[in-house]
Parts: sequence; structure tokens; C-alpha cells
Amino acid sequence: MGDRSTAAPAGFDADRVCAAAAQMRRDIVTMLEKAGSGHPGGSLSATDIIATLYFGGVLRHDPSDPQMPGRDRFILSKGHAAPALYAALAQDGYFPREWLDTLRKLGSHLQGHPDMRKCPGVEVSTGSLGQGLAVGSGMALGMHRDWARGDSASPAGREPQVFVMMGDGELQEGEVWEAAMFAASRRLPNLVAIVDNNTLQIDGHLDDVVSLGDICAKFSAFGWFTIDLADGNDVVEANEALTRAVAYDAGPVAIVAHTIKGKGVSFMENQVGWHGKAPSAEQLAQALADIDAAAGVAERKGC
Amino acid sequence: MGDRSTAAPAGFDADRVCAAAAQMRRDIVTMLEKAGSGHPGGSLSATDIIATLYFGGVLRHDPSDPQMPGRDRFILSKGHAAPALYAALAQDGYFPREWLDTLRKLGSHLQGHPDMRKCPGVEVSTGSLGQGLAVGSGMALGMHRDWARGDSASPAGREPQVFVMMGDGELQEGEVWEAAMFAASRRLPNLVAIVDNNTLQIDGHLDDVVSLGDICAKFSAFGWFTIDLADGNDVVEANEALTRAVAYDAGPVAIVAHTIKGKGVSFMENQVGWHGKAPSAEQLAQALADIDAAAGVAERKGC
Amino acid sequence: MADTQTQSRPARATREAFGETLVELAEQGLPVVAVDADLAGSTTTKKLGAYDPELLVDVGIAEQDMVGVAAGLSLTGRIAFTGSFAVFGTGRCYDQIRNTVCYGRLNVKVCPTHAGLSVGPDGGSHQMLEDIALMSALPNMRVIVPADYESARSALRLAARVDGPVYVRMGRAKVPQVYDAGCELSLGGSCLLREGTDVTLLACGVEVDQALRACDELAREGVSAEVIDVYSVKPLDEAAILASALKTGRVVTCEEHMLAGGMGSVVASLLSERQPTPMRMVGMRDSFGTSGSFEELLSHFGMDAAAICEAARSLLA
Amino acid sequence: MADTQTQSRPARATREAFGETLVELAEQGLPVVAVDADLAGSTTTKKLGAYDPELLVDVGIAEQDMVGVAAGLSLTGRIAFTGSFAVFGTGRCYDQIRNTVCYGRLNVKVCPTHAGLSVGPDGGSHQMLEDIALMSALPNMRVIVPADYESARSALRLAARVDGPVYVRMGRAKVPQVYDAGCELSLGGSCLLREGTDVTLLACGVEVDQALRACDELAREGVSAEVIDVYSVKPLDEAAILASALKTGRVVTCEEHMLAGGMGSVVASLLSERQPTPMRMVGMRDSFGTSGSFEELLSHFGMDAAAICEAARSLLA
Ligand SMILES: Cc1ncc(C[n+]2csc(CCOP(=O)(O)OP(=O)(O)O)c2C)c(N)n1
Ligand SMILES: Cc1ncc(C[n+]2csc(CCOP(=O)(O)OP(=O)(O)O)c2C)c(N)n1
Ligand SMILES: [Mg+2]
Ligand SMILES: [Mg+2]
Repeated sequence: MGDRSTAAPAGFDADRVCAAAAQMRRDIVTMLEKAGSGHPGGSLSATDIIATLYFGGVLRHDPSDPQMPGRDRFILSKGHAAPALYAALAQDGYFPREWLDTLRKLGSHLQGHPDMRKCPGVEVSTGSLGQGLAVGSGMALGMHRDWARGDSASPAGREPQVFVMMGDGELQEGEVWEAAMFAASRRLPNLVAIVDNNTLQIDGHLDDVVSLGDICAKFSAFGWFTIDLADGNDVVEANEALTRAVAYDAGPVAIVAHTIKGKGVSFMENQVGWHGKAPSAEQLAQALADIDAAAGVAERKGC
Repeated sequence: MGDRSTAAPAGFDADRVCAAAAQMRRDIVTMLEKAGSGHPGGSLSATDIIATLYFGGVLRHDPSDPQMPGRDRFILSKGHAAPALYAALAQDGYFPREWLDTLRKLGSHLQGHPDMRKCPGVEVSTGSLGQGLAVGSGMALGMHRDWARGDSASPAGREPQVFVMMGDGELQEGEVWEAAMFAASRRLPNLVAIVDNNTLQIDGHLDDVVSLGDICAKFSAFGWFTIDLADGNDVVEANEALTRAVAYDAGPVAIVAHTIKGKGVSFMENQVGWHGKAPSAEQLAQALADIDAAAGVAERKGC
Repeated sequence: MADTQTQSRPARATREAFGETLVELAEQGLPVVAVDADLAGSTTTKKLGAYDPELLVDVGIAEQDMVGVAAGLSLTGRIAFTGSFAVFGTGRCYDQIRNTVCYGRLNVKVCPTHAGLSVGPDGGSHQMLEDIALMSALPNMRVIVPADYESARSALRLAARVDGPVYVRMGRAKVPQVYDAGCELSLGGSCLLREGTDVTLLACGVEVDQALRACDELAREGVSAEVIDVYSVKPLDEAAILASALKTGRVVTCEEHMLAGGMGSVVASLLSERQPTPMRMVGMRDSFGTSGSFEELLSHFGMDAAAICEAARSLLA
Repeated sequence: MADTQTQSRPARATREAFGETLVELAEQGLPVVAVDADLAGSTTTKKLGAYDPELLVDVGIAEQDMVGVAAGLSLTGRIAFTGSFAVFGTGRCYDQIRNTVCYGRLNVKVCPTHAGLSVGPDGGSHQMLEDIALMSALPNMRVIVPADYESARSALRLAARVDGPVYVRMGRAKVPQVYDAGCELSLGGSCLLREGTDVTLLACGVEVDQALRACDELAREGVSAEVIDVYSVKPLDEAAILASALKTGRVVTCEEHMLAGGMGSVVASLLSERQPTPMRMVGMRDSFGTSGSFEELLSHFGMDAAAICEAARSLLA
């Protein structure tokens, strides 16, 4: 990991992102245990990329002004990973941490799936899989026109970006490919799709349900520039991939991130059964111990 | 064209298929003029392949027994090309030719889009684009299981096939790619998709609306064996492609057939305006003259 | 207000209002954009594209993507209008309209054309007779069913003006003009077209014309029919309907739509809960359409003026 | 027939009936096949796959393809049951159900689970409250809404037995058992659960239990309520409803569904046309659901026994 700090662009602090990711993991398992239902597996696989977006300086946004003009947008198309998003938003100051305790409860801002009308920082409501990339394409198109026309300022001086995170199983939805064709045909320079390629869906391994085969090849054939992110749970690699994707402006970019479902919680990793089940109190204790241990190791290793 | 008769497999009679295609074209333009509305362009581009299926010995079926067990199935997923299907079915003896005069009229067997409950020989009702490949996959799966189990006889001794014809614009529908993933994952050996790649949709050239790019590459990336049919209006080439597709049994096959929209009617060829408009009486006369002239030329050239 | 001399002006289709009104709104500086799915010529959104190519986004034959792209555009401050035919522009993208547009209360106007029997010869697969049911069941959605070209223009202006999801149902059939240019529809409004005392005819869309004809015919028989255009199917003008039902004591609903979930069923629910009143419902009774001309089909399926008269007579019997 | 001693047996979810009944039908030699969309465990179709892997086809997260594949399988002589959650298994594939399954009158049974508020904490995006409206508006579709585990088993057996499209609505919430094993539902049937004279409670699905509780509560207040399970929402048991409405003169409809296009609106239409009767409708009033437990939500949105009692009282006032 010696070359990480050199590979990472200025402004990216791997330690800070790792620590933020660890805190997100703690929050995820804790809120799920409190809620008694929800989706840990796909929240934990996505955590490091979301942490990189929010705490690695990739996403240009302002928690004190969620509707800031010219901001980047993040769409969690795989809305069932809401706990990961809520954990990031809380840690970033979009809303009080206490809200996390209300996840999935009557009257909560934190609905089972992200509700843009109830939770600041949620750019669009999701939960029905397969819809985020189309919405992101429309957003990217509108934002690109505003930018090209000079109607839009960006806090970073670069063109505002739209990041859409999808599950790998989610790619089985045809609407994703409709959106892929559309975005490629319009050569949207500010659209980044991130596939959380944890190889599992609800009913099992993707290859045992309906195989996605080579996901990069599919996006390539649909006219996208693709980046294979070998370890989507490594924040340095994630940052590199996201930075490259932002820089690429000849069209939309798909990052296919190889991740581990349930990452960071020993008994959840690669377990299809932990897709949509809350941990018990004992399991939570074990999960928190796992997360703390990994965070400690990471600290010792300088990450 | 000298090598055509050698290239064609035994049983295939190019002259007969050409003549049948010419008659289909006459029937198509005639019935559309009578109806006063309908879709000539995509009917004419598909005519030669449909003629090859029905009159070239590719499709194993029995007009006197439309529900014959073990028959091949043809699904016209691009249902707006119904006139081409009706012309083939009438010529093949599925129903009296007089029905053609009733196209799109109140009480007709020949609805604006194929209705399986009203017209014998229509395997499944279509009209809403993008649905035929999924239906064909389900059919192919069921038929393959019956065949593998020995529950199904085939009149030809070979495994019964499902042919699904789609428009190129139709491929913009996401459901097509859902079905493509599914069929590939099940390695359906008896499923053949035929893309009528006439390069036009309603609002213009595909490349000006939403480009499909390299269609073969897309099907390849989705796990299909593909055949590029350079001239989908040439019945000999069409027969070769279809014969190869039937023979291939390691998975589903996509034939991408390069065709000319409006083929055979001078003023309709490659004209986007003739997607969904009926010819006037004078235009019909011109169209029939074009078709007859081409048929005469073909006869002289030995096709 | 409405001009009841319906025969004086040329018949026009409601869809003809679409592209024209979008251009007018764009000219007024409203940030409108149309998203269509390979039917920009048929829906007439092409006119907006001719005015400014940037304002028409054609996503190809991909209705789900159409709604998603419109949703995304609305989230950049635009007023996004979707197109396509009613059968595909609602049914093929219902979940997208539900979970992205309505759940998020986005500023998307679902405005397909070619609703109902107006696609005639295309047949039952294309004749959308459930769209009002689909759209009315959706929270946050407003449903407007204009009767003619001028009221369609007003409906589209209204849709642009109010924030959030609106459904405007337009057709392909040329229908006689009922309204004057510059008429103003409102959310939750209705329009009293003929006053009467014996029976109330509540109509929307192309059935307004049929109801007016029925009113004339009934008048010849000595029956005084009140005709109300309930163009705002959701929210419904409950006060006007209750008042008229109280006055006449008999209600006939007239819609070019499936009875299940249609305007008539909403009226029946309202009356049953608030003021039970004998009713007859004119509309499609649980059947697909079929190929034929629009006029043939209206009478074939019992939705023409004659059918309305018969319904009214049976209430008066 | 129904056992009205509802408290004696453990509560079970209607979805639990799905896989089990499919296995039973397969064992009887019926050519059933289930097509699911990455929810085979949740819907319980996995049980059919465990019985014979060939009989469960999992198409992944692709509801449109699910319906298409089921349609194709039905065209090879199989009785095809689709799965998924109600919100996705109807709304995401409405056009496929419409134009392929219903228009072609195919032997496909649309049987998603997790309908209504029963998905509780998942929230409004997942709480399908429009499926009855969507499916009832479709020609050739029959709509069955079973109240409990045993009647869901019967509904599935019925669906397998009748040719053509059938919708069976199942939920995730455990509800007390109302019916005995071996009860027999019929198309167009209903079940009189309690006889009464003052008010008729028409209920379907999970609301049958709530209506029975309301009946008990009303009885304590001296009100005699008749409770009818109108599990066959389409076709509707018109004769039974008209007779009961005539007897009691007051009708309360109870459904865990949007009022627009729901069972109540069909009843309102029937009564308005044939026999106007004062009604109250218990159900969802034009709002999305929200996260919470099933029981909390039933009371939060006014669909519990208390709400039914209140509706009945207001009719009696
Ligand atoms: C349209 C739709 N169909 C089905 C579901 C139910 N569902 C929720 S999560 C999930 C599996 C998602 O798998 P994947 O996309 O791989 O997500 P991850 O592994 O990252 O959790 C399914 C089928 C849904 N939310 N939306
Ligand atoms: C789901 C759906 N959306 C829209 C339409 C309207 N429509 C009919 S034909 C057509 C264009 C088809 O283009 P293509 O598939 O290329 O067919 P072809 O060129 O062979 O006629 C469209 C958009 C439809 N029938 N179905
Ligand atoms: Mg996954
Ligand atoms: Mg084409």
C-alpha cells in the first residue's frame, strides 16, 4: 500500500476515507439492528465507494445547502442500500445522527428506501431497481446543457457530474440498457455509472440466476467507456477510478467495481442470506467487533 | 447469382420463394390501400425473410393444422408488419385470400396488429414492441424441455425452433435485452432472433434518434451467437443464414439482417415517411408496376 | 367559457394542441422540454423540436427511459412533458411514473396522445382504455381529460403552471370544438355546458361532444339534460357534481374508457358516500377494442350519443 | 365453509400458500410452472423449484421478461404462474400483462406476493395499493383477493383450474385464519361470514379479519353487521352484494387498497347503477404508504377495525 499516497490525487486523504467508511459500517449494522429489517449485504459492499465519493473529495456538494446549484449528484439506484447512503449523509452533516435510530419506523425521515421528499441529500427517490440510470441520464443531459451554456457554476470549476450506483443484479432490468443506449447516443460527458459488482442477488449468485457475463464488455458494446475497478472495497483504487471517470469527457463512463457483499462483517461476507436481513443484538456485537478490528488493522497499516 | 442454386440446401427453391415474395408484396400494398392505413415500410423490408421462412422450407408447420404439435413457431414481434405476415399466411393457405380485403376493418380477422385469437397461424398477439423475444424465450424453453424429454415429435426430425422477428428500432426496448440475457443464460438451442435492420424507425434514421451501433456486437456481448446477413432482401442469403441458425445448437442465435425499408416499391424504399402510411390508388398502381417489373427481372435472371 | 354552437368550427384532434402549446410556453420563457419515444411526429412534440432542437429529446422506442429522462430533466429545473401513445406512455412505464415521478412528486407532465378508441384501425392492442384508471390510482397525480383542441391547450398550460405530476389525456380523433380559444381550465374544476333539470350528463374527453349531441336529442324528446364537462377527473369537482345530482336526481357518466377505474367509478364512489343517486355509466364494459373507424367503434361499443340517450331514458323510465 | 372462530389457529401469511399449493398441483399432475424475478424465496415459489428444479424459472430482476417467459411457457401447454412483489409484478410489467397475456387470453396466472401495506418497513415505494385497480381494468383478467392462508390455497387451485389470465393477490403479513382447510372459492363467488341486519361490511384480503373484528365490536354496541368476503373482485358476486345491500340498506367496503379503482369503487358502480345505497369506503385515500409495521400502518391510514366501525357508525347515525 506504499504507493497509495502518490497514486491518490491531491485532496484525497485515504486515512480519512477509511475511517469514514468504518464509521459508516458501524452505523449501517447498528441502524439495521435497531430497525429489525433491511439490507446489510449490498449496503456494506457499496460502503467504500460511497465513502470515497462523500469523504474523498470526489463529490462536489454542500451538506448545508443540499440544493446548491452546480453541485454533483449522487443517485443510489440500488435504493435498498439506503443505510449506506444515510450513514454517509449523517456523517457528512446532512441531518442529525439521531435520525439513524429511526430507520424504517413510522414517521421517520429515513424510509426503507430513500425518499427525496423526506431526507435531505437524497437527490431522487429510489427503491424500484433499474430506474436510476435513466433519471441520471436526464439529469446529466440537463446539467450538461446548462454548463455548456454557462448557466451553471460549479464549486470546483469542473463540469458538474452525475454518479449513479447500481447493483449487478439490477443490470438485469431492461431499463438500464435503454438508458445505456440513450446516454451513449448523447455522449453525455458528465455521467458516471458505478456497478457494485458483488456477484450476488437475492436468489443466489448471478451466474446461477441470470448471468451478466462480462459487464464491461456489455457497456462497451453499448457505447460506454469502461473502467474495471479490481477492488471496489479499496478506497484508493476507488478514488483513482472515480477520478479517471470524472476526467473522461468523450461520453459516459461505467465503472465496474468488484466488491464483496457484506464486506467488513465476517459472517456476512459473500453470504447471499445477508442480502435482506437485520442482525440480532449478538450478531451486531460481532459485526461491530469485526469492523473495529479491521479499522484498527487499517490504522496500523497506515490506511 | 449463378451459384445460388448450389449454395441453397436441398429443398430450397429460390424461384418459388422469389415468386412468393413478389406475391406477398402485391398483397401487402393492395391490402394497405384498401385499408387506408397501416405500415408498408417495415412490411416490405421483412418480406423476403418471411417468404424464406414460409416458402423456403425453413419453417416446419402445417397450414391445415395451425396448432400441430412439434411445429416451429414464428413470432412477428414487430407486429406493425402484420400485412407481411397476413400475406404469407394467406398464400400458405391458413385462411381464404378474401380476408386480406378486410384488413383493419370492423369485424375483421385481420386486426391492425396480429391477434392470435382472431387469425389462424398467428402464434401470439403482438403490436406492443419489444415483447416477442421474451415470449419466444419462454416458448423455446418449454419446447426444448419437451423435446429433450421425448414428449414432442417434430415433423422434420429436428428440434422444433422458435423464430422471432424484431425491428431494429424495436431493439431500443429494454425488455429485448432482458430476454437476451435470459435466453443466453439458458443456452436455448432452438431460439433464433431475426433483426430486420432497415436502419429506420418512425422518427428517422436510428443513428439520428438513438443509435444501435453494432447490433451483432451487442448480441455477442449478451452471449448470443450472431450471423450478419448482408442482404436480408436476398432469399438465398436469408435461407443460408436461417439454415445455419437452425443448425447451431449451443445457444440462441441472432441474425442481423441488413434490409431496405419499403423494399420493392421505388418510392417507398428508404423513405422514413412510408413507415406508417397507406398508398393512394395511384401510388398502388405504381407500386404494383414496380413489384411486377422486379419479379419479371428476377424471372429472367433465373431467380 | 364554452361555446355550445359546436358545429361552427372545424373538428380538430386534442393531440394537435400538444406541440403548438409547448412552443407557446417556450416562447413565454417557461423552461419546458418534451421527451418522446419515437413518436414525436404523431404526438406533435416535433413542433417543439422544430422551434428549438434542444427542447425535444427523443429517446427512441423506450418508454421507461422516456419517463426516467423526463424525471432527470425535471430535477434540473425544467418542466418535462412526456409523449408517446397513451397505451405505451402509461402502461409500459407505469412503475417509473409511480415510483420515480409520483413518489418523488417531480415536475413531470405525462401527456401521451392517441388515447382511447381514437387509434381506430390499429386495433385493440393500441386502444388504451385504462389510462385514467392507472393514472387516477396514483397519489400526487392529477388527471385532466380535455374535450377538444382549445381545452387541451388550456389543460397543457395548466399542467405547466402547477407544480408536480399531471396527466393530460389526448386523442387522435378529430372532434368538434366545444370551447373558445382562451378558455381556462382549472384543477378540480368542471364546466357546465348545458343547464337542465331532468338528468345530469357528466362527460369527459371525446364524450363531451357525444353528450352534447345526446342532450340535443333528449331535448327533442322533451327531456331537459344538464351537461357538465368533468375534465378534471382528479381532483374532481365534487361540489358541482353533487349540486347537479341533487338538482336532477339522475346521473349518466360518459367516458371513452373502461368503466372499472374510470371517471364514472369515481363519481359513483362520490355519490354513494355522500348522496346516493341513480346512475348509468356509459363507457367500455370490460372488453378490448378492435379495428375499425373511431366513429364505428364509438357506436359498436355503446359510447355514442345514442347510447347516452338510452342510458338517460332508462333512468327516466 | 368459513370458521368464524378466528382466534383458534396461528396467523399465517397468504404468500405462504403459494409455493406449497404449486407443489400440490404439480404432484396432482397439473403442468404448472412458476416464473419468478429474483424473489423466489420471498414469494415461496422456491418450494416448487425444490420439488422439481425444472418447474421454477428465475429470470432475475426483470419483471417484463418474467411475464413474457410465462406467456411463452403457457403457449407450450403449461399453466404459468408469475411471482415477484405486487408492486413490480403488476406495475413494472403492466403492458406485458395487458398486450401479451390478457389480449391473447393466455393461461398465465399473475400471482405476486407482498401486496399492500404488508411490506411495512420497506416503505411507500414498495407498498402496492393500486394492483387491484390495474388488474381489474384489464379485459379477460379475473381478480381474486384471498383473506387468509387457506383461502389463498383455494384461490391458487381455482386459478390453475380455470383457463386464461387470473390475478391472485397475496400479502406478507400474517393474518388470523378465517377459512378451514379445503374451503372452495369460486369465480364470481363470495362468502357470507356473519349474518346481520343493520349494515353490510364487504371486505377482501387482509381486511376480512378487520371486518370481523369490527363486526364483534359493533355487536357489543348493539349493531348487527353482516360480513361478506368478496374475494372475487372480478367477476364480482353482484347478486350477493345487491341482496345484502337491500337487506341492510347500508354498505361499508373495506380494502387494503387505494379507493380509486379498488373493490369499493366497483361496488359503488354496481349499487349506483342498480340499487343506490348509502356507502362508506374504507381504504387508502390517495396517498402513498410509508415505513412502519403493518399493524401501525393499518391504523395510521384508517384501515383497521376501528376505522370500519367508525364508517359503519356514520352510516347508522
Ligand atoms: C424492480 C425491482 N424488482 C425487484 C426488487 C426487489 N429487490 C430488492 S434488492 C434485489 C436484489 C438486488 O441485487 P443487486 O442489484 O445485485 O444488489 P446488491 O447485491 O448490491 O444488494 C431485488 C430483486 C426491487 N427492489 N425492484
Ligand atoms: C412499445 C411500443 N412503443 C411504440 C410503438 C409505436 N411504433 C410502432 S412501429 C414503431 C417503429 C418501429 O421501428 P422498427 O422497430 O425499426 O420497425 P420497422 O423499421 O421494421 O418498421 C413504433 C415506435 C409500439 N408499437 N410499441
Ligand atoms: Mg449484487
Ligand atoms: Mg427499422
